[in-house]
Amino acid sequence: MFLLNAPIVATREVAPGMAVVSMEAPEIAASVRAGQFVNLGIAGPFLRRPFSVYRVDGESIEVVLKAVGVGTAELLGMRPGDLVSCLGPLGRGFDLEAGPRSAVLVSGGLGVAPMPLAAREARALGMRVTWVHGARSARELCSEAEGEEVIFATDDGSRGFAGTAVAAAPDGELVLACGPNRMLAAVAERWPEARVAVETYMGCGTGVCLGCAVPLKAGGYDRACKEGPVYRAAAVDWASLPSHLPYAVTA
Amino acid sequence: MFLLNAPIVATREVAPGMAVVSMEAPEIAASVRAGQFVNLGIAGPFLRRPFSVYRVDGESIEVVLKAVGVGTAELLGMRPGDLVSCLGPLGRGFDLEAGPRSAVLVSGGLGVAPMPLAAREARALGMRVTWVHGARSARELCSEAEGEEVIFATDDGSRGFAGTAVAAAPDGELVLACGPNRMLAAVAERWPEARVAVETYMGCGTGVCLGCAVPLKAGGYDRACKEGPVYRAAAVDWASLPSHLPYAVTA
Amino acid sequence: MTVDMSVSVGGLRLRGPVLAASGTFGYGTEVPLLERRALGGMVSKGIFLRPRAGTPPPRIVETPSGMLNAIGLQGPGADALIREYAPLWASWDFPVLVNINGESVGEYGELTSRLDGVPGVAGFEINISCPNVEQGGMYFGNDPHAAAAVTEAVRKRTRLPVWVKLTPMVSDIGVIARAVEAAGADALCAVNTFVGMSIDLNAHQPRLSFRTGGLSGPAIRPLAVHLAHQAARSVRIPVLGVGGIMRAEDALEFLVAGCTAVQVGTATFVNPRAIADIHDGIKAHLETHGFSSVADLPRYLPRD
Amino acid sequence: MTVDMSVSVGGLRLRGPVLAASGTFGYGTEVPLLERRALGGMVSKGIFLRPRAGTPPPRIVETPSGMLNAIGLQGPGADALIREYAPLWASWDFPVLVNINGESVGEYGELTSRLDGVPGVAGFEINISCPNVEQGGMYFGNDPHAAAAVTEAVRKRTRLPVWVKLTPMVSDIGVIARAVEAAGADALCAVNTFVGMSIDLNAHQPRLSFRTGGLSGPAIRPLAVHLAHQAARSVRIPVLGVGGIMRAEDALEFLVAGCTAVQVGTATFVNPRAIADIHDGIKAHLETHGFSSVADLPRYLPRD
Ligand SMILES: Cc1cc2nc3c(=O)[nH]c(=O)nc-3n(C[C@H](O)[C@H](O)[C@H](O)COP(=O)(O)OP(=O)(O)OC[C@H]3O[C@@H](n4cnc5c(N)ncnc54)[C@H](O)[C@@H]3O)c2cc1C
Ligand SMILES: Cc1cc2nc3c(=O)[nH]c(=O)nc-3n(C[C@H](O)[C@H](O)[C@H](O)COP(=O)(O)OP(=O)(O)OC[C@H]3O[C@@H](n4cnc5c(N)ncnc54)[C@H](O)[C@@H]3O)c2cc1C
Ligand SMILES: Cc1cc2nc3c(=O)[nH]c(=O)nc-3n(C[C@H](O)[C@H](O)[C@H](O)COP(=O)(O)O)c2cc1C
Ligand SMILES: Cc1cc2nc3c(=O)[nH]c(=O)nc-3n(C[C@H](O)[C@H](O)[C@H](O)COP(=O)(O)O)c2cc1C
Ligand code: FES
Ligand code: FES
Repeated sequence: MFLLNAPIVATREVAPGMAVVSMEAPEIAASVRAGQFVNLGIAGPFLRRPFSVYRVDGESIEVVLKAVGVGTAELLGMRPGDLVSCLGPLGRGFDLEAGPRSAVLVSGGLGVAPMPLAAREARALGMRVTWVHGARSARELCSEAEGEEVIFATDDGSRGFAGTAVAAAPDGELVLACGPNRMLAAVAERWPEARVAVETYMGCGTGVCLGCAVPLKAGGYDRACKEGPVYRAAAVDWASLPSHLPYAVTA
Repeated sequence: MFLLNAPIVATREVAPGMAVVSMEAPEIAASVRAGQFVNLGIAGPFLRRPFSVYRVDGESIEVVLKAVGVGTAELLGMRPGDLVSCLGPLGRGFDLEAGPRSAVLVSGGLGVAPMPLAAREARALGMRVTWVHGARSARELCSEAEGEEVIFATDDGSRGFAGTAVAAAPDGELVLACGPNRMLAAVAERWPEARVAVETYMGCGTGVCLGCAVPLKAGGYDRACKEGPVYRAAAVDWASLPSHLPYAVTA
Repeated sequence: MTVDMSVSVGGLRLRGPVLAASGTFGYGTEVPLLERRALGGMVSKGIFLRPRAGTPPPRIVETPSGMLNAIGLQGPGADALIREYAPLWASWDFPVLVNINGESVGEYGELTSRLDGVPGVAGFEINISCPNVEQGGMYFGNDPHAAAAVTEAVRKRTRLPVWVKLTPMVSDIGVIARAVEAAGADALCAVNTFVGMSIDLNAHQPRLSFRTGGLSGPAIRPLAVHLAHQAARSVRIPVLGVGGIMRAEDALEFLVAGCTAVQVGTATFVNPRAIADIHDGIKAHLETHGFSSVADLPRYLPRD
Repeated sequence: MTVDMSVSVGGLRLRGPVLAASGTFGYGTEVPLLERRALGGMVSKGIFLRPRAGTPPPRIVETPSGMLNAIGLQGPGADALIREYAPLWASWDFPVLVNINGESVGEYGELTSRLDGVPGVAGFEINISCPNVEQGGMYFGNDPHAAAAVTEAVRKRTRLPVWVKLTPMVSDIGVIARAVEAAGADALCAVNTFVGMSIDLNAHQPRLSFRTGGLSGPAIRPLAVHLAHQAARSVRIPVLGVGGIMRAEDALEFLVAGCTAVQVGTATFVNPRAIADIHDGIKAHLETHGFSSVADLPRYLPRD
């Protein structure tokens, strides 16, 4: 785990309102694995804000985001050279290992975030990658999905499959998913063994506050920032995740 | 009184670490009088920060400042086009009227702030202006002092008179002064009728909170933001102004 | 759809749910930027029977997301208030309540008698965060008996609405709330400022000349929402929420937590248009969510 | 000049005046970035005799300059703590105190007996902000008798240092402070979090599943400084200041206000190096001002 003052390098748009921000964080770039995240300290909000690492480019790491509140808005407004305090890599990622011959990546909305790194690691382990990416409409699809096979799904049918990414996805030996919790619950129904990246509110990001509780089927709570954010889909007690909050809706 | 989102126009240095920030605030530029101030809303600090209006240039107003804390630092870091919430003009200024033939302006450090406007108004009323400007050393003198006669004073004698601005000043029919409270107390000793611009902590700047109390010789307290910030030097109970605080040390 | 913004609270019908809080709005003669149409009502700066000079400077200190104040209830006293301000209030199109203060139960009563019936005085807000000089300087508001005694003394002397402004630093605000309800209060205001201190590291002493001050601003909002909610759960009379309201969302938190109206204080210092902005924001929220009045808003208010 | 950063507090000699606060540092096995040399000591996450699952999510909400938490004292219970963590602590070069909790006086006592003498446990910090299940769920910390009873129960069962962590929402913290001092506490910690609430405007209910949570962070600092100061004025035993310390200046405010040491909590979430930064900043301040030790710092502490 490293704590760096990372200079912003560049920002690019990948869908209307959705942008990739890259920052120079050599130690993190060198060590991060797919599904891990960084906790960013931004001037406005009090607490840090967690973001999956999207890509690594030399000494830089990238995160992808939309403005949903004060922290994301400030991050998107930063200019090259501005510094962001970057803590990471954090959490347990997808932990890919050699074995499966094919991987299906299922992402909804901002759930694209951990997928480019996952695709890279899966390929490096010799897997064939199918990436299924869903959004409400064609406009909101991230322009950077990639894989041996890419399947788009839109709720309104304006591009690709008309329906959810989960419905559009083929089966695979290994399924990785990220998106709103209700989507992940659907993933758990279909592929109990899928590995899913869960979103929670976080206090510390480092395992000390117990704020990021993920309810487990086996009872009790795990820390999303430490034992997670990636879980076996069947291990999570999806029904006990808050439903009345705009929680994990960033996807 | 106006509340404007004023775009920063430019920033220029007038002494090491001391800069003039100009912002577009047409209604305020058109109506402000010497000694009045604006209360600026800046992103970082919770409360607004009061600043004397330094000059007026067309539709812009200028303020002069040093970084002494979070608000001043942020203001100095702002770039052209950035917006600052500008409330003003506030308070009662020097209220110059025709009559005296000569005016002596005495300023210590950042006490230069209200003087350029005061010099302009005094001249417009036909007065001859002598400006005495003091600082710790030549380096810290504001480069923009002006008048029919300009006298510099430095504590270390590195430029002009060796000693305080008060000691260096000639007598005049009208004396206007601004600077640290201890300097103003000395002004009050020498020229009880001088008009002095006092600094206090402020809550609202508009007269509703009673936070900016100025102790009066006559007893009780005045509001620096409403009845002040300019007072007849002899009217203020200088001994009751806090002495143990870094209060009115910005000058 | 037009939204009905009016509310009935503690004996008054107000055209809107947003009031100006005591001590942050003077006597209503300043703050020219505020759009008055948005003002549901106003509570005057706290007043004592006799004039008070207040505390020496410094009186305020900024803190993270808030400020401490120790004004010391500077004010002109009842006679000057009646002479100079009440006649203005009498012509305004929103009610002005007077925030009343005393050092003894008797003083509260006397002040009420003096002000009752004066045109322009629409009601009383009792500030029980005053030290009870007769009982060793403990706040009236910390003791249910003392709080009730003050309320009763005021209640007996007026038929105008009597609101009681609660002190936050108590172990169970419900006990105080019930005590002053029983003593005849028409509404409660929750809450006043929290006692705090800030230290000057060069002087090695408090920054405020009075040593301690009252903390206001968004820093206290979560605490104030909780206390207002607790108060609202404990009584049948309406509660006005106060504490750290900067935006319409903040005011809505208090309303959903069981308050009937809100008061806005420190926000006005930061944004002299705050009350109008908050009023308009509440209206927009009600419209967006399809509620036809403030009273329509769903309340989260399990009863004790 | 070398500055002596060590302090003596409540039966322990610490190499520095900055400790990690309970619940914000786990069991000391995380936070790898912290430079341990700076750590005066650590208080473990609050523990009950038996394992506790804690509250369902959401457990935290950000607020202006602070956060609410409702973790529900999730923890593995005494046996697991003794098995898994105490052996590690025994080898560390700073003392670890256990933050102990209970639903009855008896439970506090039993937990103390269980932990007393376990290598690695250097002392006890009693969390009296627990609901007293036997007495209708009121906090032990709100009632001087209940607070004293818990302190006595712990004191009787151990010779290790016993610190009592005070609840902030009381009308007179001095009364509680004196009660637990008389009951045998070696030091006081002031203060725990303040109860707050945050409302979700779409769901029209509290954001936290537990409805209320404890407010921490710089928002509460002026309140905590005041309460720590009040506590320090009321007793002879040392007081540790806690609440909203982010930087060395904040810690120094507590020290000047009469505290002997400080605890840092939420700051660690924002800056995992906070404790080291604060320790170093205090040292630099002492050097700059020519003080040779922490004890040398002038105190503003008029006695009650
Ligand atoms: C492990 C992890 C990885 C994440 N990766 C990404 C990523 O790669 N890209 C991305 O855009 N976002 C990601 N998020 C979510 C991101 O952290 C939140 O969107 C961000 O914290 C919002 O901050 P804000 O200040 O803009 O919003 P706030 O002002 O705090 O809140 C604005 C709105 O967003 C909601 N919100 C706040 N925090 C969260 C959250 N954690 N999850 C869902 N909703 C929230 C609030 O309820 C509110 O409605 C991730 C979260 C976690 C836990
Ligand atoms: C009527 C009026 C006119 C003013 N005009 C000017 C001006 O033209 N140029 C200028 O540079 N400053 C002026 N000031 C002072 C200016 O308002 C403060 O320097 C500013 O508020 C500091 O804000 P900050 O956030 O940078 O400092 P903070 O972070 O708030 O404080 C940093 C340090 O400055 C001290 N400080 C804070 N506020 C004041 C204050 N009001 N006076 C003295 N010390 C303070 C604090 O005690 C602290 O030590 C004026 C003040 C008043 C009341
Ligand atoms: C400068 C100032 C003066 C105040 N004076 C009074 C007063 O005279 N009487 C009173 O009951 N409350 C007084 N208050 C408390 C406010 O009315 C309000 O309860 C408190 O500030 C919390 O609300 P806010 O966070 O919106 O400011 C004062 C507050 C401030 C900031
Ligand atoms: C997430 C979290 C968990 C906490 N858990 C405990 C606890 O178990 N026992 C306890 O006495 N205090 C607990 N506290 C309170 C802190 O120890 C501290 O008193 C409080 O947070 C104020 O300090 P701060 O503002 O520096 O965080 C907790 C605080 C937080 C934020
Ligand atoms: S965010 Fe603090 S333990 Fe996970
Ligand atoms: S600053 Fe509020 S009255 Fe002057």
